[in-house]
Amino acid sequence: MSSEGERSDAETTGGDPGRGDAGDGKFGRYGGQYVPEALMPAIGELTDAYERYVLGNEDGFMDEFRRRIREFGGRPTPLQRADRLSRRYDTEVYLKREDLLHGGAHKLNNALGQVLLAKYMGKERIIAETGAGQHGTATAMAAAHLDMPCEVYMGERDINRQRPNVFRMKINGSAVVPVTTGRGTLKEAISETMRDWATNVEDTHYVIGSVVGPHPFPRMVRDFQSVISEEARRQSLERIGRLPDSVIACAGGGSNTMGTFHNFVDDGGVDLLAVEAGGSSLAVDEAEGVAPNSASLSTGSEGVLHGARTKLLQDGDGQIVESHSVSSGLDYAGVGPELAHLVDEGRVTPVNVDDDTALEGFHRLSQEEGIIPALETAHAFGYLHEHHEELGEVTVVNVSGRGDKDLDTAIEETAQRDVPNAPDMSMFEGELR
Amino acid sequence: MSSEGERSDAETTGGDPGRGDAGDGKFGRYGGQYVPEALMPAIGELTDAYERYVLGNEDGFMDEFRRRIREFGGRPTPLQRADRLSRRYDTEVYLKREDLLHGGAHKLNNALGQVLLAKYMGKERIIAETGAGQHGTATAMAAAHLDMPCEVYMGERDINRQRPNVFRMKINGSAVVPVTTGRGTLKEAISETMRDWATNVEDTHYVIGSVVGPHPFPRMVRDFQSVISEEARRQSLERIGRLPDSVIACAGGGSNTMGTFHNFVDDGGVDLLAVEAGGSSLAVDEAEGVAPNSASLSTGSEGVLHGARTKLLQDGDGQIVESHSVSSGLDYAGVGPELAHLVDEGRVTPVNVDDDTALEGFHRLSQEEGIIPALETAHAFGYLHEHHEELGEVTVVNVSGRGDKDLDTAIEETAQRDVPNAPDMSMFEGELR
Amino acid sequence: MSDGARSAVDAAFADEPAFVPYLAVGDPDYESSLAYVEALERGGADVIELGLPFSEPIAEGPTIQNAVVRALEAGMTPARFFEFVREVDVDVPLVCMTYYNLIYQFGSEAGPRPFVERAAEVGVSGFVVPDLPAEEAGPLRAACDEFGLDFVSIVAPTTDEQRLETLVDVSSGYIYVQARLGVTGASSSVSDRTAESLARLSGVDLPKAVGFGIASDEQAATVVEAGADGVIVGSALVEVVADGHETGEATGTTTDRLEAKARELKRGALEGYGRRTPTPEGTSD
Amino acid sequence: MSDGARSAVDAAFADEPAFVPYLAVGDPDYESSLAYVEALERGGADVIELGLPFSEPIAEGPTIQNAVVRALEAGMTPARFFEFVREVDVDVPLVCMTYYNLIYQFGSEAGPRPFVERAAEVGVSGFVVPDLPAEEAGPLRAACDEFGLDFVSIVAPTTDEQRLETLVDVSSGYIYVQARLGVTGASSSVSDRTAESLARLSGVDLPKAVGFGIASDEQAATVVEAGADGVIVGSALVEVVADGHETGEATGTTTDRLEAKARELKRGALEGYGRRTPTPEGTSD
Ligand SMILES: Cc1ncc(COP(=O)(O)O)c(C=O)c1O
Ligand SMILES: Cc1ncc(COP(=O)(O)O)c(C=O)c1O
Repeated sequence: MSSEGERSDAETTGGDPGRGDAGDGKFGRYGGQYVPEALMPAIGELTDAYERYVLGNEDGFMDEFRRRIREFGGRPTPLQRADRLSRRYDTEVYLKREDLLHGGAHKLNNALGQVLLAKYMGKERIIAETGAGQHGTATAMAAAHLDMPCEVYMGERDINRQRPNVFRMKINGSAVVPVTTGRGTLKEAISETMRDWATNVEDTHYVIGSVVGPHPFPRMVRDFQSVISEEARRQSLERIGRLPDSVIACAGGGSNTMGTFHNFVDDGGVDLLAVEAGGSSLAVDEAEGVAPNSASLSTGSEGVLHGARTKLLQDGDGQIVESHSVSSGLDYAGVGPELAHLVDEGRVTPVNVDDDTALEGFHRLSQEEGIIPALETAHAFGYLHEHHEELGEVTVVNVSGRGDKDLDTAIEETAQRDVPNAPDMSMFEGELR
Repeated sequence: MSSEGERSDAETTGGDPGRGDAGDGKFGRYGGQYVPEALMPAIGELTDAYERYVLGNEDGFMDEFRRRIREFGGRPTPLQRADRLSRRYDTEVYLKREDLLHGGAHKLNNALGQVLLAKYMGKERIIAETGAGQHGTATAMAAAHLDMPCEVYMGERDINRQRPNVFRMKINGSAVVPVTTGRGTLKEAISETMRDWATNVEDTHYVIGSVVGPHPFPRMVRDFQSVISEEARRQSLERIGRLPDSVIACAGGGSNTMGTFHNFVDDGGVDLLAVEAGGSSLAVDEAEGVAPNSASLSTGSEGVLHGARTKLLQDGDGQIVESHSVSSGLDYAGVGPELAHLVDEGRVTPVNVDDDTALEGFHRLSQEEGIIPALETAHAFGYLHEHHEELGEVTVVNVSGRGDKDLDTAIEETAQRDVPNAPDMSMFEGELR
Repeated sequence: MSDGARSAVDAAFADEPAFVPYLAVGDPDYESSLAYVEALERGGADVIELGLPFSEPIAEGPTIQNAVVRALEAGMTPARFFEFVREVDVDVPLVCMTYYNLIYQFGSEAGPRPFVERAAEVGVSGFVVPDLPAEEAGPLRAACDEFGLDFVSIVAPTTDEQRLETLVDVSSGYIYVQARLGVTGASSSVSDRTAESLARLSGVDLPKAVGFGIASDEQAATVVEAGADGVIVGSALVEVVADGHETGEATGTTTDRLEAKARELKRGALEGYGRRTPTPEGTSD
Repeated sequence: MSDGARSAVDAAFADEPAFVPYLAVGDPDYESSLAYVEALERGGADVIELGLPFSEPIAEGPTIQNAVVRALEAGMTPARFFEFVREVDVDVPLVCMTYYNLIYQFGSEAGPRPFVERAAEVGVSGFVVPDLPAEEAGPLRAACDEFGLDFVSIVAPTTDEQRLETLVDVSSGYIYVQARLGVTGASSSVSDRTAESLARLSGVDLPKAVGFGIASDEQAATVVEAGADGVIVGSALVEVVADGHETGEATGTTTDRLEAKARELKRGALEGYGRRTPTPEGTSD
């Protein structure tokens, strides 16, 4: 057998090329299980549990999940018409209000699902990584709710950018472990959590926070998050009597993105737009190993990171570069393999907006709709603003999270730029931390 | 006619002694309209609008309100079984999750209702007072949502205790006006907002944040808030197949309280418990004019404040004393007249817990249920902890709001005391603002 | 209102436009306050409004709010207020201006009667209660009737015809015509709405005194010229007290300045009267 | 694995227990690193694992992580790594330890082939890739076969019988027996699980080298006594380099200490071999 043949077999095919629903953990050329051998049995065990409990509803797992995400989480979240944005853009804009989920972001859908699964699997300890702190707080809440000890790894820099979320995790009874390697952001926190997992894999479940990592995480996280599009699709039909022309979601790892898109993938007439963080520029500084953006779908290339083959921000050698975004939660050099695949297939359109436009979007939604979005979410509204004319008659935007965690950052970042619609914060001049 | 007779006529009777549903603004001996003449026409106009739009659903007002509070606000909020508390207390504990309402507290029910009403009335400007900042943020959100300019008065001390909420209001496009008189808390903010209203009454609506103030505010705010008990009662029947034995809500002005109690008032078998802030002590220091608590139902006496006759914290002369509570939102010397009346009637039982017990309740709900409550709400859980044996088989507790706004305060106040279940915050030693 | 015999307060407006100054009693302390109130009489006061400080003065602007805080901090109470009224050496009628809760709480029996009784004993002639609209005034009005005191109502620019009637019905002594919307406080111009209000009240057989924002002789003159039977001045006088207090001025000096300011305002009122068209309409009877 | 002829790597385990040291190439700089690797051979190395630094070393503990950061900051790249292998003056087989993305990205054609081809050219004998489990190893294994390099698999304490088979199937050179769970890093005791793993592998016709946490001669001895054919030591050696770097020690001095440490470990391995029960089971054929 020629090695060439074998390479292209194993590395570029496999899986259902359409929606990646096959069980082998591949989405076209992406996905897989690139993890240390020590983790493989745990991943096998998890895959088994995923298939039985999540896909097979064994022991009524999914019933319990759905009940808890409804009662504890506050589902369904509304699909709200954005009156003022609809007027401004002369198009129907609807908001899927994941910001109303307990904890303030879509992250709980996944965190609750995984912590519950860990319980069904008999695990005794939860670990998680977090960037913006949203996945960490969601996991801490779910762990408290389900009585599981929990430790959350978080980059030191993110700890400083997202202090309220750090407080919340600690108040919920979780330990927060600062990660000081590298630049101290999400990428390093993931590596560190993998190390913990490799050490304590027998009694510990690692709750990955997005549709990334080795199989079965990308599929499993997507399945927990797909309740977003399940509801949004039904609500569209009920509320508007039709499907939207466009669905927009921001994309970091891509979990709110996949959750918002999943049930629309088969609806060919619905455009799916994944808005990445354009940061300050789309260029990569190879010498410094820095990409001043987090737009791996738009500008990245294929590679292997954190357990999966996917699109990455890397230099020519394959070293992962430091990503950047004004929003911690998008500040990641990779993206979920299924999303990378859907982009390659042309089903999802990757777009991006820069930090400035995201801040404008942040202030616009706050002032015009009375909803302060997370800075991650704000990217979707930055895109809506710039491209509303191309979106057709009805657009659904996923409000992936609320901005309470971002108040200080948003104010500081706004003060450093010329944001046309910035509010007057003069009352606090010189007083910001 | 003897003056004696006239006094007792006008001052101690009137209204429906049962539920205070009469249109004269009296609840037994409480209520009324004790405001400057300049405001009387506006109050008349408001009463008229309340009767037409709210009670009469004219122009479909209530339909629009209900649609908006559903889509924008996220109603219905869940009634969730608290598994770990139920186990701990060996009784069924259910949580009414108002913390999941947009903005993070029940306050939006009222704020959205009033801002919408102001729009129907043709008003052009919204003003509001705020203590914890929750009513201010709710009003700012509603004003942004409905495109109304908004100014919020807030005591300087509260501004410092609740900075995140100040940021939120400003980011939502509202102006925040610091009130420097007195101790700079809610009481002074209300006085100052009344002054603004007296000046700008013709084009301005004053969105009062609780079931206080002159008629029609106590009834109107209660009506907007009573969606809480409308849902909770229905959810109890659906979820548990019966009504609860006890319903618990914290009480500051009493809006979440009345909202949670209203539809249970006629259910004689349901105990209604209003938990006030016991602060550091129930005693009043007359010389200093300070009550180190906010327990006006438990320890106050009849008097007239901010437009209504009700129970107050006052000295022997009738001067209002400075109240205190670890939670800004309960830190008020008065209480809604209807609640005072229901207490006199024996229908509502006033109880209280002190600051320490509230902090314990705060940490308990956070750690055991994964819900960080507002410090106001935490009082209800402090009471639940201390009196769970007396509550019967099924208890519903209203989670009036989430604690994101209180993180700094809770951590600081916890550090100053010996709270048995305080989390380890050592990672932040010496770093707190 | 009681027909027939007019009260001492009402009578004070009979001959010429009355000057009705206001001070917060006990600001900045009891003794100085006595001297200040007496200075007002020397300066030409026809009726004096004595403010009994309440902790939540919702109808006052910053100037009077601060005065209230000073007075409360210096120990002013209803009991001390009554002592003050008994002790102060003035001959003009004294009207007590305060908020309803203090009236309601006084004495062992709940309700306004004990307060009114005591006020009558010490020589108070009437009441202005800014947070007590006509609808809620029944009990206080009844007690006033019982003890022969006046109940002065405030008419606001927003008061409509219908309310005007109710209001006038429960009033005696004089009608307090609020010159503009808002709270108390000196301002630089007299609102157009003052004239409107006076016109609407022209048929009412009670003196009309205009207050809120009158700070100078010229403003006093304008108001009287427009038909007012009197001018009520509070903040402009309280400012003199506040100035004196803040600069550490001797009480005597402040007293003199207060008397001078009062004189200026009274003179303004008289000038305005002189400027009226031949048949002045505002003077009653 | 290829049957028949055994590779140079495999052969290095033939006579006595092998000492397999690891260093991150380019730590703290290219030149020093050359000297350090050469010192390992002098110290008794039978095979040397050369770490090609990757920015996300998820299987490494803090000691090696820091080494990787130092090496990257000093400019280490795959191209420089290949130069290094060509330049370093040692005779024992060299195994490249790195993460899959670097292997995958190298060269103009995507996939591992160009990297393996170049590695073969410069004299690399095999690969250890911690983030490449057997399931994903096909393409790399194929390239190794093509260019005659070994592919070393890691067996973890958690590896079950079934996986063990798959794993052994794709392996050549030696089996890397992970002594305990967790990441690389020196530790003070050798886990019971090491013995278990060795027992499970006893039937496998490949040398078993134990690594993760071996830091002293005594630990090396224990492991070999338990049946290991070799000991892999990384962090304990990297610590010598780190110490030297942090204290500003002369490269020569660090080189000497490194050689001494290597000697200690090799001696330990030999001692453990001597302690074995008469018929040692672990040595293959
Ligand atoms: C509110 C919010 N939106 C989006 C994201 C990005 O993650 P994902 O792309 O997985 O949805 C985050 C991550 O923290 C987040 O907090
Ligand atoms: C969360 C929360 N609960 C309760 C209260 C007390 O107000 P009320 O008694 O009107 O519900 C407040 C007031 O700010 C609040 O923010």
